[in-house]
Order: sequence, then structure tokens, then C-alpha cells
Amino acid sequence: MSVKLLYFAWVREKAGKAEEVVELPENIKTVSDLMAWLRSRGPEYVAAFEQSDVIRTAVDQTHVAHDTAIADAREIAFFPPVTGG
Amino acid sequence: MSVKLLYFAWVREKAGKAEEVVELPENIKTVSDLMAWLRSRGPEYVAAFEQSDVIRTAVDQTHVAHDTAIADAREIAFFPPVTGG
Amino acid sequence: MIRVQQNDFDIGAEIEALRAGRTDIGAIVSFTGTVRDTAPHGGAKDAPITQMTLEHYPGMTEKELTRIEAEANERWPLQASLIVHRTGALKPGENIVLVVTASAHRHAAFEAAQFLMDFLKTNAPFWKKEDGPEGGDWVDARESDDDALKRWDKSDEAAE
Amino acid sequence: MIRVQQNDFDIGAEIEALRAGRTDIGAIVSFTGTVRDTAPHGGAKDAPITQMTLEHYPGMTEKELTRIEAEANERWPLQASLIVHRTGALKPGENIVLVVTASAHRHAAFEAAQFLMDFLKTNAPFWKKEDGPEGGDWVDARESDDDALKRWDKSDEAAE
Repeated sequence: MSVKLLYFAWVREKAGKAEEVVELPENIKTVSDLMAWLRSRGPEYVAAFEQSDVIRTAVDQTHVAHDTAIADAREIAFFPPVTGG
Repeated sequence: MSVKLLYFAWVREKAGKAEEVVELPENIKTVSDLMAWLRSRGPEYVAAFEQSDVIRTAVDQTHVAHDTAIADAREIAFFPPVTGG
Repeated sequence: MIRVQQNDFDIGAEIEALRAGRTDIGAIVSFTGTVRDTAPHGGAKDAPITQMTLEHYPGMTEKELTRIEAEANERWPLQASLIVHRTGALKPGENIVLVVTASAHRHAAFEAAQFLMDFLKTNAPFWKKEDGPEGGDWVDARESDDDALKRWDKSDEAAE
Repeated sequence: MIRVQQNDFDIGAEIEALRAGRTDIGAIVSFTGTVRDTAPHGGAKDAPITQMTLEHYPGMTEKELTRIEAEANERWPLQASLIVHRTGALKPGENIVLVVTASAHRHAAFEAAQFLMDFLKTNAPFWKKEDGPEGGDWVDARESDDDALKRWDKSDEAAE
């Protein structure tokens, strides 16, 4: 499955990119799986996803929990807790 | 004792005047005494002070209760509950 | 700062004057009360109104507004505050009252603005008369305004 | 109505646009969030800031703000509402966010404005970076903002 990943704020800075399109292995079922897989891809991802419990996720622009299934997702975003307003 | 009386809103309309200066008899000690004395002065005052429990009073521009002593007051105002804002 | 005036006020200009040149403010809340074209006349029925007349007690009004504003500044860390209240004849849609509060934090600004309005509604000597097709009526004070005061009892005050 | 923009907004003009020609509004509340010149950096120390940069998630931001505004309009009888949020580089004293609510009654307008801010603070995908003499720091989310949400739990909601 091909999916677009977006990174914001310090997740973006640590990952060294704002977005990318990746081919997900079959065994990646949830947001947590995806974060673990990303950490395996290099030190910049280790740095970005080190504090994985702090990172928030949106699947197709909707906030989701880490145990959410990502089947059929087209766009998955990772970011720190929001600080607008 | 000479004191200035002020009337506002429907108290003013019923009393038929916005203000007057009166000489208070010696036996008028409290706001309640003053309202009773005013009612004795004519039908317009009876109309104005009929619902005396609804009427609010300020002595020298400070809200007071009806049992407040009015000794040394220079200005006493009678009005309905306020409705600004 | 407090002001009682017949003329209209400019909400944007008042806020700008309050904040001009300041960089210590984080939150500005404004409340504007306006004349509605209908009003509940002492019951469930809504009556159309064509004009509202605001009477007040010159001297005491300013004294009460000053007292209320001082109380708000004592309770919340405000960088600035403003109360402007109009008097005289007003048409539906026109401004009646403006309250502005500025603070470092939003909860203080919001709470202080609500406090100012709740106290103004129950303590400042203003009286509204509403004119409609069937004549004029003095507006009755509302119990809900007295109830609104209760949440500001010192003992109930939430820690900021 | 919601808007995300780099340009500044004019508080007075936004309020006027919202109320223009209307005589059914009784209460208008505005909240403006502004950039402060100091900020607590994850602790007690206040650090001077020279610039703030607002990053956001285009697309999702608009979706979240629309959702939050719809929720407020469902909970309170609002005649109008507005959320404007800026992005990009902002200096101390500049506007960040504007929320305006208009209702027949003041409690609804006040509560809806606070609700909008509380939900925006915790749900809308914006991130602040503060630049100071010692470099830039992403602002940490505050627990107090999460706490502020709790009072809007449906079960606790006070009757209007």
C-alpha cells in the first residue's frame, strides 16, 4: 500500500523532511506498527519517533489513537501536541 | 435636616419629579421611615412607593438596605432594580 | 478606565487604544451589548421594540463602574480594562455597553469580562425603557442576573 | 465562518461584518490572542521571545476549525460565529487568533467563545515555535489546556 506521510513541527525537523510517500509492508496494521517500522528506517526516524507516546497522529486529517488500524489510509500525519490559539 | 431626594425610572415617573429638597422631621431615622413619610405626602408618592420592597435606595451614591440609618445623608436616591448592560 | 456617554463607541478603536504599544498582553476579551428588536416583557411573550432609552444616575454611575472595575483588577491579573456605557435613546442594533479586558492569560481575561458584566448588570444605576407599538415599558430586572452573581462569591472562586 | 491566513486581521472590522444590518443580536464576545514578549519555557523561567512562528497542517486545520465551530453552534444558540487564525512569523504584540460569537444572550456568547478557544487550543493542528536570543524552541502543550476542556463534558454542561 502506498501512503503519504506528513511530519510537522519538531517531528518534521528531526525526520529532516515535511512529507514523503512510502510503500507500507503488509504487516503494518496500526499507527504504532507504522511508527516502529519508521524507526527501523534510520537514525533521523529514531530521533523523530523516540518519544512515540508524545506524538499525535491524524489519519486522513482526523485525530486518531495509536492503536487505530491504518488500512485504506491515504494520508497519515505525525506531530507533537498542538499549541495554537 | 435638609436632604436632596432623587427619583429614577418609574419611581420618577410616578412621583412626577426627578428631584426635590426636603426638610426631614426628626423622627425619620431610616430609609424605611423616609419611604413611609413620603407616602403620607400625597397620592403620587403613594403610587411611587406602593411597592416599597421592590424599590432600591442609595444614600450619598452608595447602595444601602432599607433599615439603614440616614443620619447625615446629603443625597438619597430611590429607584427600581437596575437594568443596564 | 470607565466612561458613560451618549455617543456610540468604536469597538476596534477602543481595543486598539487599550493595547497600543504593549507586548505583555496575551489575551483580549471584549463584550458588546446591543439593542435587540424584540424583548420579553415580563413573561414569555416577545414584544417588538422600536427604541430603547437608557436613564442613569450621574455621579453614582461613574462611582459604581469605578468600584466594579477596581474589584475585577483585584481579583484577576489584568493588564488593562475598560467599561463604556451609553445613555439616552438607542435603536435596535445599536451598541449599549462595551467591556474589554486584557491579561497575559485567556482564562483571566474571559472571567474578568464576565464578572464586570455580571456586576454591572446588578449594581450600576442604569434603567432601560423599551418603546414599542403599544407604548413604553420599563424593563424588569431579571432573576437570572442575580443568579449570575452568585458564582463570583469569594468562597467559590476557582484558583486561576 | 473560519479562516486561516498569514495577514493580520482587523478586530473591529470583523465584528462589524458579523453584525452588519442585524437587530436580533444582544451580545457579541470577541477573544483575541496575541504574541507576548516573554514565554515560560517548560518551567518557571520566563524567556524573552523575539519572534513566534506558527506552523499548521493545511487542510486538516480548516477541517478541525469547521468541526469545532459547528459543535459550538450546536451547543449554544448563536446568531453568528467566526474563527480567524494566523500562520507564519509573528512579532510580540501581533495578533494570533480571533474568535467572535454573537447571541441573543450574554452567557451563550461568553460560553461559546470560551469553548471555541478551549477546543481550538487542544484540537486545531497549529504549532508555535518561539525564537529568542538563545535560539528557537517549540512551545510545549500545556496540561492546563487539557484541563480546560473537561468543563465542556456534556454531562457537566450547565443549563443556559
